[in-house]
This record gives sequence, C-alpha cells and structure tokens, in this order.
Amino acid sequence: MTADTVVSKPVQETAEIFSVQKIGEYVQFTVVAPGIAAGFQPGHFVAVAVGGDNTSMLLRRAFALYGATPTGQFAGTIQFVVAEHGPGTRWLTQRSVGETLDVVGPLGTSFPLPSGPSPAVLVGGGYGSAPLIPLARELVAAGSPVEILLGAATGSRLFGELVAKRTVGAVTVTTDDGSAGVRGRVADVLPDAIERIGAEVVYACGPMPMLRAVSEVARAHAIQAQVAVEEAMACGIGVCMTCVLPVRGDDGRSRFVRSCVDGPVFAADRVRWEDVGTLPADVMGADAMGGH
Amino acid sequence: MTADTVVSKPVQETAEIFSVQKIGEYVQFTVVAPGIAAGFQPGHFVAVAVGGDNTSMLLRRAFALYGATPTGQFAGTIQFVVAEHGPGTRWLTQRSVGETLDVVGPLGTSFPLPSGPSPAVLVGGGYGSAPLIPLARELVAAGSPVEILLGAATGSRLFGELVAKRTVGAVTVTTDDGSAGVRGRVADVLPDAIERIGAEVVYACGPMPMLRAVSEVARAHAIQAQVAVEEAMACGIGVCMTCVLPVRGDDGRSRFVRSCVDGPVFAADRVRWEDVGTLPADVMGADAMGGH
Amino acid sequence: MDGVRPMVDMTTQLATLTLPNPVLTASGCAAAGRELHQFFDVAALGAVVTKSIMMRPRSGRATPRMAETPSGMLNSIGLQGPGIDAFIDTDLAWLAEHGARTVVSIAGGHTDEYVELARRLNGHPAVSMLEVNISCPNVESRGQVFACDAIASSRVIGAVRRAADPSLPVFAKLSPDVTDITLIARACADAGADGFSLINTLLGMVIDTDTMAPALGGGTGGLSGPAIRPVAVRCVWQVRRALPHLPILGMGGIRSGLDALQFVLAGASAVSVGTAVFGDPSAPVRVLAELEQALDDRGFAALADAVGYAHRRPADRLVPEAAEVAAG
Amino acid sequence: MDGVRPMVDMTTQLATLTLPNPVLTASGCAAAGRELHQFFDVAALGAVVTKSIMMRPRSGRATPRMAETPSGMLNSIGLQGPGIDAFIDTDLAWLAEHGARTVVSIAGGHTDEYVELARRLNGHPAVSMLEVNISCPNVESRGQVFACDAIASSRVIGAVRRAADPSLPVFAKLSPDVTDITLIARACADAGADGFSLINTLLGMVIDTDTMAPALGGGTGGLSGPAIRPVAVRCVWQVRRALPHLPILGMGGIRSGLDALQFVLAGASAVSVGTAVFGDPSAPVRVLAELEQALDDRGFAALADAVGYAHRRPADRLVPEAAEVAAG
Ligand SMILES: Cc1cc2nc3c(=O)[nH]c(=O)nc-3n(C[C@H](O)[C@H](O)[C@H](O)COP(=O)(O)OP(=O)(O)OC[C@H]3O[C@@H](n4cnc5c(N)ncnc54)[C@H](O)[C@@H]3O)c2cc1C
Ligand SMILES: Cc1cc2nc3c(=O)[nH]c(=O)nc-3n(C[C@H](O)[C@H](O)[C@H](O)COP(=O)(O)OP(=O)(O)OC[C@H]3O[C@@H](n4cnc5c(N)ncnc54)[C@H](O)[C@@H]3O)c2cc1C
Ligand SMILES: Cc1cc2nc3c(=O)[nH]c(=O)nc-3n(C[C@H](O)[C@H](O)[C@H](O)COP(=O)(O)O)c2cc1C
Ligand SMILES: Cc1cc2nc3c(=O)[nH]c(=O)nc-3n(C[C@H](O)[C@H](O)[C@H](O)COP(=O)(O)O)c2cc1C
Ligand code: FES
Ligand code: FES
Repeated sequence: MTADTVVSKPVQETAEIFSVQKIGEYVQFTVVAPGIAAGFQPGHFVAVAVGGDNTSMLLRRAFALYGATPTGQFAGTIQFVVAEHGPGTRWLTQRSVGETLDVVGPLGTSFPLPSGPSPAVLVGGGYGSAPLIPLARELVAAGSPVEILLGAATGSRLFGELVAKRTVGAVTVTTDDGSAGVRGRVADVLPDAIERIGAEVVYACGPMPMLRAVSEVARAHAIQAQVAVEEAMACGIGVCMTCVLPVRGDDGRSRFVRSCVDGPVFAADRVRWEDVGTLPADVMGADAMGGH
Repeated sequence: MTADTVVSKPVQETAEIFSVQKIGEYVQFTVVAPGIAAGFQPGHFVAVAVGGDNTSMLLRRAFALYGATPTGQFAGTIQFVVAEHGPGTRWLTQRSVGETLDVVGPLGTSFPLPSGPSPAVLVGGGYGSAPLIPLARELVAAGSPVEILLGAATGSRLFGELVAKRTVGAVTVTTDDGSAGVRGRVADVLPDAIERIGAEVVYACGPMPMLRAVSEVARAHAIQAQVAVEEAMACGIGVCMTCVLPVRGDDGRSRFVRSCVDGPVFAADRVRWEDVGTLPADVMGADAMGGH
Repeated sequence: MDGVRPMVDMTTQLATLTLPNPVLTASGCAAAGRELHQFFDVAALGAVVTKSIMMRPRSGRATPRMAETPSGMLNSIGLQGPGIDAFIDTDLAWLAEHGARTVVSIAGGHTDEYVELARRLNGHPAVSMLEVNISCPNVESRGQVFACDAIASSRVIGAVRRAADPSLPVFAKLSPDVTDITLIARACADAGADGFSLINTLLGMVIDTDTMAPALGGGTGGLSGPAIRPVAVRCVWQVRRALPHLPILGMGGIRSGLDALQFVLAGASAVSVGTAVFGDPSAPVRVLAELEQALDDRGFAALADAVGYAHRRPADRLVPEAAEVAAG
Repeated sequence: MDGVRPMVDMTTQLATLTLPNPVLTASGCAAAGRELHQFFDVAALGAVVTKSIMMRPRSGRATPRMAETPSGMLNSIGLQGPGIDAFIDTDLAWLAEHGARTVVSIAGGHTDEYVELARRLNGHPAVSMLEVNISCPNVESRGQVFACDAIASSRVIGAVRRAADPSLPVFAKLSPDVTDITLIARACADAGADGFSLINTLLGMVIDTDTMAPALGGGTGGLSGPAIRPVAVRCVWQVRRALPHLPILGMGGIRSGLDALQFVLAGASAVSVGTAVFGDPSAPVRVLAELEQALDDRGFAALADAVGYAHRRPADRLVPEAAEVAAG
C-alpha cells in the first residue's frame, strides 16, 4: 500500500443526462461531464444540485462515482447510482434523458492502489458496491487477484452483481433476509474470502456499521482496510466543516477531519468508529470546547 | 344591470393538463377540472399551485378563467392564459400535457349580466381579454349588441383577437407601439365604441391604470362599468386580507374590501382608483390605525 | 403503515380545555372559519383560532400587504377587522352555529383594551379559550411591542387573566423577536398565563428591486411559513424546558404531519396551521390525518405520550425502530 | 441589457478600507479561501472573510452538524479551527501569496481572548480588516452570548478597537436574536466599531422525526440561507437608519445579484455570500457579475450611489423606469 490516494480537482458542470436506468431499487445515471470524467479515480464522488429552480433544497447531494468514460463516441461521461432516500433523491430519480443536472466533481480522495499486484477483497453494502466496480477493474488490470462481496438488506437492494461477476469472477452475495445469496451480513463472509485468496488489503463502501465490522475483520487478519465513509455533507468541497469524523493521524493524535476532502476514503484502522457522532475528550481541540 | 354577480363555490382539484398552447407571448392551458368547470361564470378566476414538490414558492398564482366546458368528450375542462412574469408563471409555462396542476376554483365574483339585451363594450388589456371572451358569448347569446376593444403594449401581447372577431364581429385593436391596430391606448377608442352602439355598460379587465381610464370614460358617458381588478393575493379564498382595495359601499362609506371574494369584479364607480395603494383617512377603521 | 386507519387517542389538553384533536388554525390565517368551511368542516378541527380582534373596526394598512419570500412570506395586514361588536354578532355567531370550538385572539393598543375585549367575550358559549396577541405596539410606551418587554407582557396577561371568565384558558402568544423568549414566558406565567402560543411572525423586510423601495406598504412585515419553522421549534423547545408544566400551542411553518410532530416532540400539546392554508386550503385536516398516522407509525397510542418526547434522556425512550440509513 | 458589459464603478468603502468590489465570502462558509480557489480566483473578490478563529485549536462539536431546512440550513460546527498560530502560518500565508484581500474573523470566550487575537494579527500584510464575531458564549457570564448584551458587546468591541492596528477597520458582527439590534449596534458604535457585519445566523432547531430527538449533535444550531433573508434585510435597514454614518457589510441568504441589491439598497456597502456557496461554489463571483449588471440596468454609474437608496424619500429618487405590471 504505497501508492497515494488521488485528491480530486473538482469542476462544476451542467451535465446532460445521457441515460437513466432502473436497477432493482436503484436508478443508474450516465451524464455528460467531460471535466469530471477526466479527473476520475475510483472512490471519488460527485455533488449534484437537486430540486431545480426555486427549490427549497439548498444543498447538493453526494453520490459515489460508479464509473467514468473520459472520451469515446460522446464527450466524457460519468455514472452514479441513486437510492431513493428523501426528497432530494426522489427528485433525481424522476429525471429523464435530455434534462441537465448541475454536478460538481470529482470530489474527495480515491482508493489508494497497491504499488504492485496484491490480492484484495472488495466489500460493498447496498449501493456502496458502485465505487468498487471501477476499483476492481483497476486492480484486475494491475494483476491483483480480486474477490467481491456484496451485501444488502434484501435482494432488490443489491447492486452490481452481474458486472462484478463479469469483472472478477469470484463474487459472494449476502442478504439479511436470505432473499438472495447467503443469509446474513456481508462482513460474516469476509474472513473466508480473505483467507481464500490471501488478501493483503480489503476495500469497502457501505453503511457505517458495515464499515466498522469490516474494519474489525481486517484488523483481526492484520491486513489493511480502505473504506469509503458516508457522512452528511453541506458543501462537499471542504469549506463548511459539517462532514467530520474522528480519525487518528500519523502522529497518533486524533482530529476531526473532513470526510469530503480528507476522505471519503480512509484507512479503516485510523477511524475511531466507536466515537463517530461523539466528541471524544482526546480529539485535538476538544479541551478548548467550553460551552460552544 | 339588475342581475347579481355569482359568488363562486370553490373546490380544489388535481387537474391533468389537456393542452398547452403558445399564443403570442402567452401560454393557454386547458386542464381537466370538472368541479371548477361546473361552477364557472365569466369573471371567476382560479388559483394554481406552482413550483412542484419542495418548491420555495408557497403561494398560489391567480389566473382569470378564459372558459370552461363543464361536460363533453372528456370530464369538464377549464381554460386560462398565462403571461410569463416571474418564477411562478415561468414554472407554469414550462409544463407539458399529461402533467397535473393543483387548482382551486372557481374563485371570486363574476361579471353581473344585464337582465335583458343591452349594448355592451368589452375592453381587454393584454391577457385581460381572456375573461371577456366567455362574457361576450353570454351577452351575445342573450341578444346584446357587443363590441370588443383589445389593447396591448405591442402586437405579441394581444390576446384573443381572432376568437373575439368570431364571437362578436366588431373588434378594435390598439397597441402602444402601433405594431398592430391603432397606435395608442385602448381607453382612447372607448368613447367612439360606446357611442357607436349606444352602449349601456362597459366591461373591462386589464392593468389598473387601464381600468381607471375605462372607469372615467364610462362615467363621462354616464354608463356603468364593471371591471375585474388584479391585486396581489396570498390566499385567493378570503382568509388573509392581503388583496384589499378601497371601495365605496351602498351606504356611501369606503371600506378596504377583499378583491378575491368581494371581487375581482367591481362596479368601477365604486372603486377609489386614486387611493389604491394608500390608506385614505375616511376608509372605515382608518381612524383606529394608531401605529400598527 | 399497513393501510389500516390509525387508532391514536388524539385528544389534547390546553390547561382546562380538552380538545378532540390537536390541530387548530392560526390567527389571521383562517379569518373566522367561514371561508375554510367551503373546503372542510371546521368543527373537525381541534379549534378555529380567529383573527386577532380589537375593540373598534380597523382598516388595516395600505397595500401591498404581502411579499413572497423563499419558503415564506411577509405580511403587513395591520389587523384589519370589524371590531369586537360586529365580530361577536356575526363571526362568533356563525362559529357557534357550525359547532366549531373557538379560540378568540384578542389584540389591543393598551392594557385596558385587552381587558375590555376579555370582558365582552365572557360567557359567550362559542368561546373555548383566549389567545392574547401581544405582538402589538403599546401606545402608552411609544409603540414598543408588548411581547418584547417582560413587564408590559405580564401586565396585559395578568389583567386579561383577572378579567376573563375563570373557566377560559388564557394563552399568551409570544414573539420570537426577543433576546430570551423564556424570560417573557416566565413573566407571563407569573402573571397567570395558562399556556403559550408560540410563535408569532419574525420581523422582516423585502426591498422591491424594481421600485427600489420597501415592497410592503408598511415597510416591514411579519415573516411566516416553513422558512421560520426551525426558529419556532427552538422557541417551543426552550419554553417547554423552562416551564414544563404549562401547555404550548405551537406554530410556525407547519405544512405536514411530520412538521407538526416536530412541534409535539419539542413540547407542544397542540399546533396551529397558518400560512400553509394559503397554499392548500385543506391543510389543517390533512395535517391532522398525517399527524395521527405518524404517531401510529411510531407506536404512540396517544398524542399525549408524544408531547415533549424529544426532551427525554436516551434511557427514558421507547426502543426506536432501527433507522435504516442505507441498504446493506 | 444590450449585451454590452456593464461599466459600473464597483469600488466600495468599508471605513478606511477601499475594496475594488463589494462581494465577499461569509465567515465559516469559505474556510480560508483555498478550496474555493479551485473554482475561481479568490483575488477577484472584494475580500475573503475567513472562518472565525480563536486562540487555541478547537475540535468543534459532535456530529451531526447540519440539517437542511426549507430554503435554509442549520449548522452547529462549534468553531472548529486550528488556532491563531497555525492560522497565521498556513491560512494567512496562503491568502497573502494569492493576492486575496482578507477580512479576518475573530472569536473568543472572553474579552481578553479577542484582544490577544487582534494583537497577533497586527501588522500582518494580508489582513485588511477585522470582523469581530461576538455571537459567542461569554464564559465569564454563564455562557450568555456577547452579541445579546449591549454591555458585553461594547466591552469586546472597545477592547479590540484599542488593541488593533488603527489602520484596520474593526467591524462588529451582530446577532439578529435580540429584541432591538439598533441598541447593540449603538453600543458597539460608541465603543469604536468602524462598521457592522449583519447578520449572523438565527438560533434554530430541528427535531429528527425518526430518532425523535434533536437532529443536531449540539441540539440547537444557526439558521442561514435564503429563509432568513427578510430578517437580514430588515436588520440592515434598521441599523442603517439608526447609524447612517457607519458602513455595513450585509449578509443572510444572498444567492443572486438581485438579492445582493436588496442589501445595498437597504444600506449595505458590501455583502457576504455564505450558505449559497455550498450549493454553488462559484456563487460569489456570479453574484458580483449579476449585481454589476443589475446596477447598470437601473442606471447607477457607481455602486456607492445605490447604497441606502431605499431610504430616500420619493422626491429624492431617480425617475424609475415604469414597472410594467402587465401588458396593455
Ligand atoms: C460521499 C458520499 C457518497 C454517497 N454515495 C451515494 C451513492 O452512490 N448512492 C446513493 O444513493 N447515495 C449516496 N450517498 C447518500 C446520499 O448522498 C443521500 O442519500 C442523499 O443525500 C439523501 O438526500 P435526500 O434529499 O434524498 O434525503 P434527505 O434525508 O431529505 O436529505 C436531507 C439532507 O441530509 C443529507 N443526507 C441525508 N442522508 C444522507 C446520507 N446517507 N449521506 C449523506 N448525506 C445525507 C442530504 O444530503 C441533505 O442535505 C452518498 C453520500 C456521501 C456523503
Ligand atoms: C384575479 C387575478 C387574475 C389574474 N389573471 C391572470 C391571467 O389571466 N393571466 C396572467 O398571466 N396573469 C394573471 N394574473 C396575474 C398573475 O397572478 C401574476 O402574474 C402571477 O401571480 C405572478 O407570479 P410570478 O411568480 O410569475 O411572479 P412574481 O412577481 O415572482 O410573484 C411573486 C408574488 O407576487 C404575486 N404577484 C406578482 N404579480 C402579480 C400580479 N400582477 N397580480 C397578482 N399577484 C401578483 C404572485 O402571486 C406571488 O405571490 C391575475 C392576477 C389576479 C389577482
Ligand atoms: C397573513 C397573516 C396574518 C396574520 N395575522 C395574525 C393575527 O391577526 N394575530 C396573530 O396573533 N397572528 C397573526 N399571524 C401570525 C400567525 O398566526 C402565526 O403565528 C404565524 O404566521 C406563524 O405560523 P405559520 O408559519 O404557520 O403561518 C398572521 C400571519 C399571517 C401570515
Ligand atoms: C456552516 C456555517 C458556518 C459558519 N461559521 C461562522 C463563523 O465561524 N463565524 C461567523 O461569524 N459566522 C459564521 N457563520 C455565519 C455566516 O457567516 C453568515 O453570517 C450567515 O450564515 C448568514 O449568511 P448566509 O445566509 O449567506 O449563509 C457560519 C454559517 C454557516 C452556514
Ligand atoms: S461537507 Fe463541507 S467541509 Fe465537508
Ligand atoms: S387573497 Fe387572501 S383575502 Fe384575498
């Protein structure tokens, strides 16, 4: 794990929607955004304005990039996958081909790639598998053996099973309700996968409890895990400080760091999972918090 | 002028858009709203919600009804004409057939009809001619000789010239810039028209300065004018008191009356045109206004 | 949400007054109920809150009286109204005839006017409660708004409490435009307020960029609508925390059942739906249905159990259904 | 609007400071300029206003730190920051290097902290002005916010004014959460404030209806965005009227050039664009271009002529272009 993460250089683009595809409970967008496509690395995300003119929703919504085609028959395109959650994502899922979206990206840090071939397990929860697919392609291209584990609450919330199989062959699926694949949590099948291929690194994206479980399994196997977190973000570009979580630095001290520019990808062993959403007394500057 | 105005009984309907037609600078809507169509009388208006889900625009926009077809091949439809003015009307003009609008109506008072045949001049400014067309039809059906005068700033802001001609034959057009019809203001050609047909009543709809001018011409000819005014409205149904103007009552006293339920149609000689937008000292209750 | 009609006990208690449900109109946003009765039965509401009435007929201010703002609106009506006598003869009579429970909002320029209004309303069978709108300039204090001064507020509330029929709850309607709303609330409580209506509008202004002058005839106006909801919820929270024994009628930007639920969880025993009526005339009955459904979905058997729930410490909460943040 | 680039003199004066144009960032909404520099040249702005800095590094509050609200948002960051020394070494150095005029916002828990911050900043070439964020709890007064108390406000402002380089304007940033903002402004003016930044956020709260607890880690938070714009314009109007000789930096919900124009007409000599940046990272430069166009459209040769224009009596106005309300 010597290669560095690629910090993005974001641009803002008015992106025409090239295709909208319903996939299970998700909607997959392909939009024309050559500037964003040019800078894309797996792990980067975009921030999309929602609601149109005169909307009451001021803030952009963040989506991990599922892929980018910097050039081709058309100007560069990017892809992302939207799960309907609240009013902003509902508005998005109602868009049609030919309309435009206001998109800022690529944002955040990318998954750091191993400097040479190195066996890896990729763990995706729900739509969290989206950014792992382009990552898998890069790893495979670099000669790394790769296994992918996909989990979801139920079958319709799985994303990317087919393309994952096309990319790496070895794919395991879990669902909480047993409606597809193995019944259970995706982290439960992680130890076997690690051992099966002698993984040297785990990559993961999904809900926080899943990332925490993945982190623990990786630690137990004494290997690195790189995880992409999901914190509520007001700006997505590093200016507002809403998206922080407690992370240990190289100096051993913990800081509240911005998940939009210092993340979303973090080394899992640096994240203080048990303290997310609290103000740990030993976080840098916590001692100065007297009352406000 | 003995027959009474018809005060509407409003309903709220989710109205599918049946057609959207661009006419000069205006957009004409036909929407399916049987409940509103059933109660329609010329002069009534509707209040349309704008901006869709999660909009920052809370208030409905008012539009005079251009017509209603209570029954027919489809459930009852209504028609209205929208001029793009600000964000709410812009949103409306971007709607397409098959979408739905949330419409409340019919609202307000209608034009009082003469009890028998009686020569009438109808004066419309810009989109203000819209409610005069169904009125003209009723008057003609009742055997009244009718002339229509249409004015606008410029030719593309005229509305209803063709249908007016089909309805009554005698139509005079004016534009401020001379791009269509007679150059000048529509009130300038009113005296001739009144004298030509020996009009006993004038009906008018359009901007306030035009209504005021019409009112003066009618007074000079000692005949009645019934005018539909346009005041900013927050509720359109009579509960908020934003839409008032000073009107003289039968008792000679002036009151601030609601143009959404006590209007929009008023006898022109009752409206205190010169005092609109002020607080005249002799308006009922002005003496109690100490500071707030 | 299994399609079965929810069965939540929606009755609520505003001091001595029991209402069958907690959704009311807001003063000045429903006139005296008659117009809304075209859209729904006003007797189906917890109560109708009437537009603030004063002793004499009032013209209100010059137009323009409103300006739309982002997720809100400014109004500057100036309490246009027919005066108490005409109000009793026509509006109250109509409300009584239609079986609507009625909260009468009273406003005055000095303490005596409030007192006289309370007296006139004593014994009228249609009146269930008095809401005292103290966001009025005090003519005896160079126009300072009563609600912005603890002493002036308590003087009015105390006098009204003494003058009003003891069986009628007297609620003080407070302004958010103060440094510490709990100080005003406490002063009103000490003077005998039976509860609070929170909140009145925020003072705001729009400049018309075409005329380059204030958009409203009155210059400034009152800001209402969803834009102010976070301020309103905060005020309800603060007053509930400061005076937990007094009931609150919450309002400010309520448009849906979940909006209403925020107020209830923050400490309101009932809510008023104001500006939302302008966009949706049947908003109050819709909000009521949605609130009942929302309470049912969260396992509350009675509205009363949800009042102030957000103040509980984690240990005292129901086990919440695990919030599914994302699939996985 | 004939397609020709407008030629309006956009320079503005904030006390002794002359800026080439009146559009700035807002404290806490632009960090220290570096991230926004990816989207536009920060030296093209009137100035960058940096996030309020305190003496020591601060962690800020627990998450969640934000909640979206109708046309607004709540934040509860808690002034996370690196402390003054790291700020000077890295942030100020970067700003100086990139030619950005800088307004440094300072915050403290007691008067001495403000004073010490002002001293440290004295003589730094990148610093053009100090904005004193007094919406902070005063640790010596049981956490009461300085800006909510005229005496505490004037004490801080007076002390900072004395400690700061006399060539640096000192602006007091006021909170709208007070009964009478002109009283606080006057106290600050008497203490030597060279101008005002109006307004900071309004105190608000959102209850999460899933967890049934306050949505923010900090409980309450600051409400910003277009929702509060009418309150901000009103505050600018009131302070301009009360203290016409002191310049105002206006802010609160500015998203477009016409929004900015409202503030200018109400009396602001410059504006800050805050929350709008989160939705549109290049909002400040867009607002600047739109404001220049809007002034040109209205026949203003210079921004300075428009400042406070809405206060003029009708007789003192330009002949306004007739506003065409409708065709006809
Ligand atoms: C780095 C990152 C990558 C993401 N990738 C994806 C993806 O690929 N596909 C996908 O469907 N979703 C993704 N999400 C989550 C997505 O951003 C939220 O579901 C979405 O913002 C919800 O908006 P809403 O209006 O539908 O919901 P609401 O709950 O109404 O949103 C209200 C506010 O809260 C914020 N918010 C709510 N939930 C979340 C959340 N889970 N994460 C962050 N902010 C939230 C919103 O941005 C908004 O500001 C990602 C989030 C982050 C931070
Ligand atoms: C009884 C009545 C009948 C009308 N009939 C028609 C019609 O047939 N066709 C048509 O195009 N327009 C008509 N109007 C005017 C139309 O309602 C306004 O143009 C529209 O509300 C402007 O909304 P907006 O969002 O585009 O503009 P904005 O200026 O952004 O609107 C902001 C606010 O001001 C109000 N407002 C602005 N201008 C007017 C206005 N001229 N009259 C009333 N309210 C206004 C809006 O309703 C809204 O609440 C009528 C108005 C009334 C009162
Ligand atoms: C047009 C209008 C008129 C109002 N008139 C009154 C009034 O007469 N008395 C009063 O106490 N409050 C009045 N209010 C305030 C409302 O009752 C309510 O407190 C406020 O608008 C916040 O609620 P909302 O956002 O749901 O409207 C008025 C509000 C509006 C919008
Ligand atoms: C996320 C966030 C952080 C803020 N931090 C500060 C701050 O550190 N110091 C300060 O004076 N104001 C701070 N503010 C207030 C803004 O500077 C501004 O006064 C307010 O948000 C109103 O302007 P707006 O609506 O354009 O954002 C902050 C606002 C936001 C939204
Ligand atoms: S979202 Fe604003 S700093 Fe990360
Ligand atoms: S618009 Fe509300 S009373 Fe007329």
